[in-house]
Amino acid sequence: MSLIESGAHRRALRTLLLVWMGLLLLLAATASVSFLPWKDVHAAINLAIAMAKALLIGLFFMNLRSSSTLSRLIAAGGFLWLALLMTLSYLDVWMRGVK
Amino acid sequence: MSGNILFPPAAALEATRVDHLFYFLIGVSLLVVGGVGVLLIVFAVRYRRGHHVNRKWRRSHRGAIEYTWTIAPFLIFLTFFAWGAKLYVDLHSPERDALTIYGVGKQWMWKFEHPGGQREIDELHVPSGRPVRILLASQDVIHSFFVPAFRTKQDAVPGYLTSTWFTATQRGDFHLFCAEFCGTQHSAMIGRVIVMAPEDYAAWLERERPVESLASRGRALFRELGCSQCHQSGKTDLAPPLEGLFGREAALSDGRRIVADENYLSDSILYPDRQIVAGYEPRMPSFAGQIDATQLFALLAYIEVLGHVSEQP
Amino acid sequence: MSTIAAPSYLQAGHTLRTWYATSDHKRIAWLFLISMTAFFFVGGAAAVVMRMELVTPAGDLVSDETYNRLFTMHGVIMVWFFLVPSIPATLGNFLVPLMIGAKDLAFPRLNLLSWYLYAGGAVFVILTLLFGGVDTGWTFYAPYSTLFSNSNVVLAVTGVFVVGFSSILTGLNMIVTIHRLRAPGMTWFRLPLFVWSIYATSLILVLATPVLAMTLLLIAIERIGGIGIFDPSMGGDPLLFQHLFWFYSHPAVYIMILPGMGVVSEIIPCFARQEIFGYRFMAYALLAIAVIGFLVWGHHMFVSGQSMYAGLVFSLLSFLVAVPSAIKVFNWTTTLYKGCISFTAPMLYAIGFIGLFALGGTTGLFLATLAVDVHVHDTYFVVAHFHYIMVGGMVMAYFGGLHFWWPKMTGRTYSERWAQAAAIITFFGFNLTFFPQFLLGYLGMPRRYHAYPEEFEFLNVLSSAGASLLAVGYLLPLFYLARSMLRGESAPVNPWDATGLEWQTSSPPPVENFTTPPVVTQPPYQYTPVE
Amino acid sequence: MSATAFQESQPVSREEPIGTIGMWVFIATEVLFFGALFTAYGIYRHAYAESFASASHRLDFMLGTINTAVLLTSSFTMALAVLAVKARSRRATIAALAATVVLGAIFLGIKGLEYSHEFAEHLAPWRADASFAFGTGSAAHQRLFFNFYFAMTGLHAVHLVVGIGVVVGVSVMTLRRNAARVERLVEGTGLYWHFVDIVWVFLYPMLYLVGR
Ligand code: HEA
Ligand code: HEA
Ligand code: HEC
Ligand code: CUA
Ligand SMILES: [Cu+2]
Repeated sequence: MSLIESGAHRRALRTLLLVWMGLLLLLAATASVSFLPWKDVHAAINLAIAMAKALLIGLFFMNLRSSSTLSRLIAAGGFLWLALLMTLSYLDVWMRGVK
Repeated sequence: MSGNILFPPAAALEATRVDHLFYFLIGVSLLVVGGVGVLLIVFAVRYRRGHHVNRKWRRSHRGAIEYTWTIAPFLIFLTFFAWGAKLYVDLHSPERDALTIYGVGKQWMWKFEHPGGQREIDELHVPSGRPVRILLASQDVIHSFFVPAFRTKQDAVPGYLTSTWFTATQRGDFHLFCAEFCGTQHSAMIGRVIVMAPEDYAAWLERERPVESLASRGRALFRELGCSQCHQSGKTDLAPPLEGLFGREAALSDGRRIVADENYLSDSILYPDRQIVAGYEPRMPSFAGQIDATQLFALLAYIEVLGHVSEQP
Repeated sequence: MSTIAAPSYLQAGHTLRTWYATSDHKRIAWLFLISMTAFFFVGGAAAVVMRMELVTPAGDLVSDETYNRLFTMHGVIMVWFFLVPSIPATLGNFLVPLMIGAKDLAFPRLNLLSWYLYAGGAVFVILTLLFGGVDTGWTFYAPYSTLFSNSNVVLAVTGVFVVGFSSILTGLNMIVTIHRLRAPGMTWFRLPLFVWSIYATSLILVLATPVLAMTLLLIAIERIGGIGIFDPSMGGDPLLFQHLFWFYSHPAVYIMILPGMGVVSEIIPCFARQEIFGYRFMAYALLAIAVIGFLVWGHHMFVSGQSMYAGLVFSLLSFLVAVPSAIKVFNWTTTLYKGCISFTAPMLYAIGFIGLFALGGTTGLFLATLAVDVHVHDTYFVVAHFHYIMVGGMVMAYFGGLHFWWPKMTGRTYSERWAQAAAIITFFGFNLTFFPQFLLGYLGMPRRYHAYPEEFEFLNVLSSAGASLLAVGYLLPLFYLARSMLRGESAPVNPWDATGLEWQTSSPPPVENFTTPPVVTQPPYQYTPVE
Repeated sequence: MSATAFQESQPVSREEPIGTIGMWVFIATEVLFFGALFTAYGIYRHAYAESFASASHRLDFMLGTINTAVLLTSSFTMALAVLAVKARSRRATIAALAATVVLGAIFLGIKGLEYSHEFAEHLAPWRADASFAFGTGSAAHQRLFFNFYFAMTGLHAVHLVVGIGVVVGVSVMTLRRNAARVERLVEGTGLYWHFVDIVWVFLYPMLYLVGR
């Protein structure tokens, strides 16, 4: 099978494997965060890990690493706009009680 | 000022202030947009096809022109913003000694309660010359308290409290509208605001005085609803005592400190787990959906009275 | 580049199937045009009944319940079934490939799917009408829409949900097309401003509409299953609904103006015989409006109980977004300077657009001014503001564009006289209808009122009188355009002597748009003002 | 890995196929579609932290974690399918696609198992009863959490079902046509599949790890 024959493919395959293992490691990490002390930062750690996972999937599985600038811009755009929605909505909700 | 076909009566301090801002906006807009309009017409006429005029034009300094009319409008807009913001902030900063009247929007009527317990429907009596704060709640959907003569408007939102305030200057009857669409009879949810001389208002209060004040109804409720089982004066084991709470800063378990105003109290009663008092378990049940807006106001009035009771150590 | 007589897209097949199963962007544009015109008149009929009701202070013509359903259906239909798709899905669909020198959109069959989704949404809206309408206002505010209304909210919301996906697909198609299918030499800064406007609009369509879809979905779920997200008794926050709704709907108002700006930017240079003033600023301004437009939604919530600080931020940003609009108005005006102006019907509409948009936009500034908005929020001042922009601006631009490209789309000419008359009647009818509403608003007449205090009667009568004139202005084109279609003289390739690739192919264009693939060597709008 | 070596198999022409761009735009809209719900969730998660935490403890942490692993693995096999189709290996492509479908189905199966427990415990919105309250916090807000849980995972599941359908369709086409002709399809489908996976990557901590 050419998949295994070509050297480039073997390397690509190895990258994917590594990424997959990385993802599972991150999953294990996030699942075990609850056993750590500092309860206040668990949510932040978990969010950061989720972002790392999403980044891995985006860069390697979705190939953003070697995509055109246009694709990257569009991919980033979606998240950027979501950030706008969240930021300004939360600005209201969290400042509502403040005098 | 009484109303005419262009302007409604201006019967409160705020009304005149808003009108002045409005005149300013109109003036500037007339200047700029009027100017643009005039140019539009002049160009259209002068450069119409078949009219022999000099059409040579070297478009030099183009960038400079464009930057000018990018920045200049923005500076003008900033003045609009600043003036509007100033008044808006004032509108959100009621004077400390304002008279608080409780208003409830309900499909399709306005109910008001004065601190003495006087109640009225679709009418609101207020004294002139004194800041009046209307604390608003809604029983069902969103309504909006709108008195054009005062240039004031505030939505009444189910689930939490909002407020607005004004100082009426002119005696008389003025329209009270519901400005937020609230269902079939939205346009019938109208009433009057009656601005009276302070003496007349006092007399009116006296005439309407009920047996019970708002706070004493609140006290009764406090017992009926079982609040007093946990909140006992001087005891801190089950729940924080509420004496001296109103107007003080409350320390929350997540480290925030919030001034215990009506909104905080209302949240504490309706959604206790939104803010948990430092040192306590979130054990208080939510009363959302169990008490109506009028009862909520009675409880608030009572807790407010407790606030003036001597500070417990 | 001249064209040899290839069969036009209109001759490419005459069976019904060649229309409803077509993937030709030009035919799909017609599918949209026809269905949207129908909805415009349905929405207009609702407005006519409303204006009749408002002639007298008492609510005597229709019941309060009916009135509420009328303005809701009017708003829903006019916004989602007429104005949002109006220019993008008709003129945009027809012209973008022509203007950039492409054979079709990037995804022709997706384009057809857009129309079917539109039609699917339309079915739900018609069902809503048949079952008695919906009474929440076009804004569907919770908790009224979720817990209290007993009208057909779920049906209506489903209709809008479905038509939203039509918007998204159109936007997606346009973005990819403009990025990837430009003819050789058609660089970004050689694009006609109309294409830029459709591009900016598409960004909004794609990024804002999904939020509306989710919001409406939540409304439907809440009504069916009681999910509690907007229900205060479960701890839900009604203002959250407003945030989500306006996150879509404020950008959506720019969906409803940017394409109009694009159309006007084509018409003005052509009939002033002059290059557009400040092309780059014009293009950047379109993008700036689209992007900054996402940051101002909270100006609809100044008295909603929103945090005061949020109010301040949203007000400031609202002024920021007005700057690029100001640039555009100034640049259009300057384009006329030392031009050689002929007052054809499209030009009359375009000039009308500038004036009415400037007025509507300026009153938008009044609304963005916090303390003033506190007074005029939810009054007829707001109603006047948005009709000035949406009807005085966008609908004018739409009619202008339709007349401008009519010869290209149909291959026929229309009666210039009648068209000029209609434009002028519309202009005066419009002002008579909506100017009094500014006064009503400042006087304090709340909107969505079925009956009102007597002192507002005079201005309301004026407004209703204007609406009848306006109706005439809108009905006229139906007749002379129909006549043109049936018996009009055939139009030359380039009747206005305009620049732009679309004017270089035959009228109407062949199926493949161009018989020889075009190559672009010039920036747009190379006009000279000498007679 | 050296850039040149990679290029032979995966032409880094900066111009992707037009369908890929289209898919990315579609994904951006999907981000905002789910994003609206996430925004809403964030507000209540912040306001009712206590209730959300105690409600979250009622979810099956074990099954949720396993499911995350399953879905991440399915993304991996999907990526393999793309690699295989680029190498023009039809058999490997189909094998990888089939694995993806199977993993997707396992995910749905586990999800269904969780749902059935939760139905039995009367946690679903329309079956919630008076005995809802557990742990600390308010019953109403715990219900709110569960409503979010069902709305978010439900919507995600719908996307996954669509994804499985598309992958099955693409596999059938791969069987019929040669690999070169389905390359873009596989790639586009892959993007969608990974996106659905990313949604879950966020749902997992947002739902299963609250207050842990
Ligand atoms: C196509 C539609 C469209 C457009 C383009 C706009 C454009 C703008 N709108 Fe409008 N708006 C609506 C449609 C639109 N609006 C609708 C439908 C509603 C009501 C929704 C509902 O509640 O049902 C609404 C409501 C609305 C509100 C809320 C009112 C309320 O409910 O209380 C506000 C408040 O800020 C506002 C502001 C603005 C501003 C600042 C702009 C700016 O973008 C305008 C910018 C343009 C200009 C400024 C004009 C040109 C500039 C010049 C000529 C420069 C010179 C001027 C000066 C120096 C003064 N709009
Ligand atoms: C988006 C586009 C759009 C357009 C084009 C229009 C067009 C018109 N609108 Fe619309 N309007 C809205 C969008 C639009 N509107 C929105 C979003 C609202 C807010 C809704 C809400 O509050 O929820 C609103 C609300 C609104 C109100 C306020 C209702 C209220 O708050 O109580 C009024 C009142 O005058 C009004 C009038 C008109 C008129 C006279 C026209 C005219 O321009 C219409 C002209 C068209 C015609 C006249 C058609 C001609 C057809 C015929 C003559 C056929 C007649 C047949 C029969 C009568 C059988 N509109
Ligand atoms: C089951 C016991 C219980 C009952 C019944 C109860 N509370 Fe509480 N309440 C508490 C506890 C415990 C707290 C502190 C933790 C918190 O903030 O949730 C509290 C906090 C409060 C606070 C905030 C106090 C502060 O210091 O900031 C107010 C106000 C309040 N309750 C009012 C009421 C009212 C009014 C009622 C009746 C309608 C009521 N409570 C019924 C237990 C109770
Ligand atoms: Cu109450 Cu409108
Ligand atoms: Cu807006």
